[in-house]
Amino acid sequence: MIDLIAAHLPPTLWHLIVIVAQILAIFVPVLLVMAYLTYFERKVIGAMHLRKGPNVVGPLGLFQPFADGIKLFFKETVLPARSNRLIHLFAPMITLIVALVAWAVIPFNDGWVLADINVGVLYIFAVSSLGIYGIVMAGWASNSRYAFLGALRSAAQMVSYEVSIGLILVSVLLTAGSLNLSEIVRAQQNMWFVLPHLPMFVLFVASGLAETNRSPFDLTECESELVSGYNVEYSSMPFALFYLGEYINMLVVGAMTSVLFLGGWLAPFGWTFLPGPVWFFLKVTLVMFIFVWVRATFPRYRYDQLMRLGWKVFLPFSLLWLVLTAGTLVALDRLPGQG
Amino acid sequence: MTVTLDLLPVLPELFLALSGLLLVLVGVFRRDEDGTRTVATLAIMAMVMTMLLVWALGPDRQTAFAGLFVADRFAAFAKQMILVGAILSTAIALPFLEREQIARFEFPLLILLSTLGLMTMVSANDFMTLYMGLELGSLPLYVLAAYHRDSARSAEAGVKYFVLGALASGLLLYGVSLLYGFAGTTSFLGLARGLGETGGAPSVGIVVGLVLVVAGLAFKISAAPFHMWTPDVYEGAPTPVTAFFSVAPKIAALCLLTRVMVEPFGGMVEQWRQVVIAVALLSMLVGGFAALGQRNIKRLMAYSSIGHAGYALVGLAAGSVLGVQAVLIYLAIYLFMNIGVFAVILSMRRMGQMVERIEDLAGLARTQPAMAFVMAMLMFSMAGIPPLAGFWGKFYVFMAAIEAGLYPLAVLGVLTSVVAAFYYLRIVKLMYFDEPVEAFDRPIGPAPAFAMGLGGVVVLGFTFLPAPLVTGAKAAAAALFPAG
Amino acid sequence: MTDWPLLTLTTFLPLVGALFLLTIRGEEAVVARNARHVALLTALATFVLSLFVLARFDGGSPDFQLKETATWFPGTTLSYSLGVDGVSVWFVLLSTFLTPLCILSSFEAVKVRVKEYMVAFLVLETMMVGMFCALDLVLFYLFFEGVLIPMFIIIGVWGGPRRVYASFKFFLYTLLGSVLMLLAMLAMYFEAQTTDIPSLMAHSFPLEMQKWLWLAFFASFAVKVPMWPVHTWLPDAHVEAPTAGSVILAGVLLKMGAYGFLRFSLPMLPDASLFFTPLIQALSVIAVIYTSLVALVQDDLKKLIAYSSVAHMGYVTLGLFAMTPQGVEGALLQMLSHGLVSGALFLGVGVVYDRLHTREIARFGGLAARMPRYAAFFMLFTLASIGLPGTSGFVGEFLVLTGVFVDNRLVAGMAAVGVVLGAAYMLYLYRRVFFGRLVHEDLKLLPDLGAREILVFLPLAALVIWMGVHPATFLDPMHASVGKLIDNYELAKAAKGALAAPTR
Amino acid sequence: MEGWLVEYLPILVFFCIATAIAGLAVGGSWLVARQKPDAEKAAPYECGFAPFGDARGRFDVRFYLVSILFIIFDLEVAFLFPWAVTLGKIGLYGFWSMMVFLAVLTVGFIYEWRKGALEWE
Amino acid sequence: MMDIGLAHYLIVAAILFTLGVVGIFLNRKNVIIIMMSIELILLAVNLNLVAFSSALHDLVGQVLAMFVLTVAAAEAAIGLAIIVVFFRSRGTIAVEDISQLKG
Repeated sequence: MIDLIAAHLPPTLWHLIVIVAQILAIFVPVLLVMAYLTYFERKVIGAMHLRKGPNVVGPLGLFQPFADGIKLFFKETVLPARSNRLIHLFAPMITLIVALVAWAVIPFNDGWVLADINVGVLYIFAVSSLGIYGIVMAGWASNSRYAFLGALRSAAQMVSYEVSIGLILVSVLLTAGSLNLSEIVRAQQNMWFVLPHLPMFVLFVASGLAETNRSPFDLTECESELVSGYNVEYSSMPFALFYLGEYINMLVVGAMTSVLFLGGWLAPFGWTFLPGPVWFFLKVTLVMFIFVWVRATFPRYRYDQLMRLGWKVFLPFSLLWLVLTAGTLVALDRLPGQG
Repeated sequence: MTVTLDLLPVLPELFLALSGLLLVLVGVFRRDEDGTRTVATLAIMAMVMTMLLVWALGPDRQTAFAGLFVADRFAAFAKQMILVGAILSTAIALPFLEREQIARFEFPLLILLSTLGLMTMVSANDFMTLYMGLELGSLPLYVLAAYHRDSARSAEAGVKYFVLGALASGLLLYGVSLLYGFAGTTSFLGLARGLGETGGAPSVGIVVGLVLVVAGLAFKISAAPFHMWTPDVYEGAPTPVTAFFSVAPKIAALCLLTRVMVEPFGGMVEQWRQVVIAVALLSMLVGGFAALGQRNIKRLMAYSSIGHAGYALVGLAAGSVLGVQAVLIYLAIYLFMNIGVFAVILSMRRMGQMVERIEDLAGLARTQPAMAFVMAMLMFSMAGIPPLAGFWGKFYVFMAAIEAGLYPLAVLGVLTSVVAAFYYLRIVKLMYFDEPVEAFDRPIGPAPAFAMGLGGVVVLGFTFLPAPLVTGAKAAAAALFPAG
Repeated sequence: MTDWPLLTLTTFLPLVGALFLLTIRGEEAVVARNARHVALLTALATFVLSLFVLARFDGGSPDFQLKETATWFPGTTLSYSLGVDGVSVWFVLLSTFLTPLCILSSFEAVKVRVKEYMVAFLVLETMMVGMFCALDLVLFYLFFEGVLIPMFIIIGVWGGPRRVYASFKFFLYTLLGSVLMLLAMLAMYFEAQTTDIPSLMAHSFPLEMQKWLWLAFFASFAVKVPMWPVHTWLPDAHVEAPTAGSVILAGVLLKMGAYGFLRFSLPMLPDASLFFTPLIQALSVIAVIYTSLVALVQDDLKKLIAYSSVAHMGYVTLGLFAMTPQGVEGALLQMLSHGLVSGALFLGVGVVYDRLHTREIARFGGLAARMPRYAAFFMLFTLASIGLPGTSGFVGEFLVLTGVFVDNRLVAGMAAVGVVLGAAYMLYLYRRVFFGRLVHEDLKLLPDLGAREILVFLPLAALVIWMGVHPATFLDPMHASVGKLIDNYELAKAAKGALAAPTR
Repeated sequence: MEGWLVEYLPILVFFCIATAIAGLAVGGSWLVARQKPDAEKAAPYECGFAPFGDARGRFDVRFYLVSILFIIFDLEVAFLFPWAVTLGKIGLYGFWSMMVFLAVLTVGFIYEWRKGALEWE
Repeated sequence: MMDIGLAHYLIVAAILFTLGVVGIFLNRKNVIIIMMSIELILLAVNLNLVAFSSALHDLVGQVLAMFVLTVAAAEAAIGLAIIVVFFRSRGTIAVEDISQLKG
């Protein structure tokens, strides 16, 4: 049937249709997972706080995310006076778009990847940096002091941690010898990188928290000081898009952590009874659990502490680790792709 | 993959770079008051050592980094000039900075790093090296221009210099990209070979690229019509910075321009000569006429330096060994004259305040006769009056122009030099003919006094002992012309 | 003494003195006194040295003598080479002779910044002597232009009220002319591949090039001589310069231009010189007549003498370009004579200026009664200026007119008109200053010449008379050199004629 | 279209779809929900104060500092990426070149540290 | 689909370059815009270099592009710093206010 259709359509168009189908196959699960990530977060934190979390809408509160979404959809879109309307509306869209397109290169299984480009790491790195634009634009366009300050803080924080993320990535790349995410996963066939690069794993997750403005680094939206920061002037669907974008970004970080350190779709201990995508999903869930767990446990950092941690601890440490890695690999003659 | 480490030709640059890095650490870990002085002294020592290394490398042409970098006599000559300029301007800067209370150890470091870039630039054998050297030389200069953070004029100078400097690099780079595209290489030798094969009819892309490269470099040497930034930056930047600006980068860029014109584009003399002549003429005119109305001595020196760039370009326009030799001689003499003049300008302080109107020099011959005498000699020399050194610079460039048959250029050149002589004379007139105003603060300090003395000695003594410079410049110039 | 580099010593001795002066320090009055004496001694020593030059000079030979050569600018033919012939030796002497007189005369006149004044004067002397000795094109230019610096300072610092204007005008006019000459020199260098003056004299340049070169040289020398219409800097410079400055200006610097014509234009560019002779003659005649008329209406002593200089230099250029032995020798003698006479006249003006601080002719009158010695000297120099037989002026003017008459009668006739006019303005001047009634009260108290002033005037007067009575002393050593010059000139003319006839 | 660009086609399509979805969400909500702005509602939030002036005034220079530092270090990372994946091919020469580069960078880093550029206070 | 050849890249680069240059000279408002124009020029250069590099099958262009990138960043950093200094001393970064020094 599919072959039949394929045969009757111009090849380019068919190609496009396949792509769209693939995209939807990524898109829908990601959105779903994201929706339930919010639920998961509330439930887990609830459990840690010895309370129930959402439990009214649907069985066990399972429809809560949809209820939130629908509510937001029907709210009035408030456009603050003296704001720059176009940019004000574009900002959340950008946040969401870049969060989404990052998924284009994530391998869910061997060969299950939308665009198997040879510079996947760079792509992710680039796309995630673009997220800052959404935030800065939001803060600037709102023309509100809190939003502006929140956006600035957020931007500074994100760029600070982006540097150490970059250095951590390089350590991994040295060991993997490729920028292609699938290749990186395959390079972990014998040993997940979490073992040799354990400190980097910790740093990466911590930086990921900072990068996604998650607690304990959620200074951009700290409710007490900045009344939720750059998105203070947002309501309705634009706000929802920010929200979506942030959670999808969390998932991206989770996916990246799995791919870079936890062996992606690879099964641990040879437990291949579960298919690759499931392992992948479990690993992302694990990282998400850590995220939530951290949020429930740690107090918020002060901004100067945050910056000091980024520049004075993470950056030199990851740099040192990079040199050590490269030195060891060169000394032991174990570089990938040698000869 | 085997890569031979051919680092010997780069030794002076490596040494300087290493010293720079060490000095950063020295400066940053030394928190006491004397940090600036220590770092400046060490920086000067490092640069002196570099001069020795450049000298020790010997006269042979050697390349490094797979032909990207070349150390030959021409480069060595240019480097020595750059280093002398840097050393002297660092030395005369120190007392100024301390009195203005803007002494920070970054100042000598920035000069050192810029010098490193400029040295790399004159050793470029490829447009990549050229660009890297140019930028490494320029970036510290942008900072230096805005070095006096609390002065609005300095900040403005920084902005202007930065914007136009960056624009210039942009133009140059665009030209380089076109050259690369149409010639298929960025190497000077490769370009020369490629252009040699096409034989006299280069493609439009190459001509456009060449023009853009020339325009970019003309910015750096502050030649008209790309000189707009010069007066403002010279006036706004702190005086020691201006002193440095007026010598090292200018000399380096002119040497570089010479190399670029002669080495890769040696076969296109007819094409670029028109451009160089036009630029030289305009510079001489601007340098001559625009300076007439200036009242600020730093602005005056800016126009003067534009004019001098024009004269040096006259030598380049000849495109011969003699022409290149003339450029080098001109620059060497210009270096000492300018540093001397700036040493005088740096000594223009009255009751702790810097003064920079040219009227402030009035009657200097009465209050500080020695300084006035040196300044007068420097002014006559800049005007090109024999038997002072400045005359010989002009003599050589015009000699080259006449040899190449560029009679109209030479005639217009000497005529503008008469115009320029007027404003140099005006300073002599102020110092000698006018009634003295209040005397400048004393003491001057050993370094500026030394720089003045050196300027005076060179200006007066060159006529008596020209051989070392002339032969050195000739050998350096010959290094650019492999055949002859 | 024979193998000493005499010319180098003569040239640079004043410079050494100047350097020594720079080291003098102390009380201002003491410094001034010491500076005066050191400068005078140096200048006298130089004069003595130059007498040795004259003594060693062989008047019978037309060649350059006492030659000294040393390498200078490697890679070019530029060399440090000095030498004198029958023409230049006299100018060397004129310079070394006038300088001590100038210094002596400024003992009282210059009261401020004496040290600097003396330094400037000694440097000036080095430049002048060096220029007359130079046998290398560029070396010549070096000294020729180098004169500007000390002269600029002398006029500008110690000059009159409009000194700034005058000094700038002097400097820029002269510079403008000479930069073109520099280019011409460079062009000659590349054409002939040498900068050696004797070699260049032997080289024959293509005609078209000669014309351009000649014009470039003309630009410089005409300003320096000065020829009408580029003479306007001269009255200003003379009026504003201090007395000694005027003396040197009139006595030596003006000769530099004429010397240049003689050294470069005529021997090196004979064809072009021939071609442009009418131009020179026209300008000279205008200079002679026009400036004489202008001199008649002057009411400033110095200005009047300045204009008379322009007129006298007109004869010189006329004589030179007549290119006859009498003309050239007459021009040379006229230059020497004018150097002495105009120098003396300026010194004479300086005498009254020092006493009254004015140069307005109307402020004087009847001085003869009050200052007889002064009047006598002044009379002598006035007559010499007019060209009375028995004085130096007569010989020069007479020879020039004879020489020109051979060449071109019309020009000679018009030049003769100038002689009459010259007599008119000089005598008119003398009458206004020295005769008549002594009306101005302050004049009645004027002292006559002091011993020092007489010491200044006496040698000048002696020489003026010597030159007038026995010109052969001066003319004989010139014959050989001038003869060679004219021979070469005629040769070139003939060669060109021979060459031109068949081809063009 | 050249071959290697084909790999990026899905990304382009993905981008278009994501844009469409985001646009639809915002646009749909705008159409469906009741829009009734008033002056008070549209005023920027100021913790109970009436908003005054333009909120985009000057802000702390430290943010500039961070951005400048970021540019420098991010570029360093840009250099490290290609180096890291080809280290096996470029050998010791490549390794030591990068070490020199990192050493220079470290000197700069130490300078910043000592100069207090990394302090937020 | 349309074939995208070297000429297209060059034209785009030329347009960018022109925009940058024109932007510098026509902009009367803000220094930051000038900086952006400069970046635009460098972008054009890089586009040129990479396009040529690919067309010539020669890596030098890309290497140079890397260098340009680095230097552009350093330049931007320094430019920003200078503008901050200027702003602190003058309280404005409007282009027409950069006029204290005139000649």
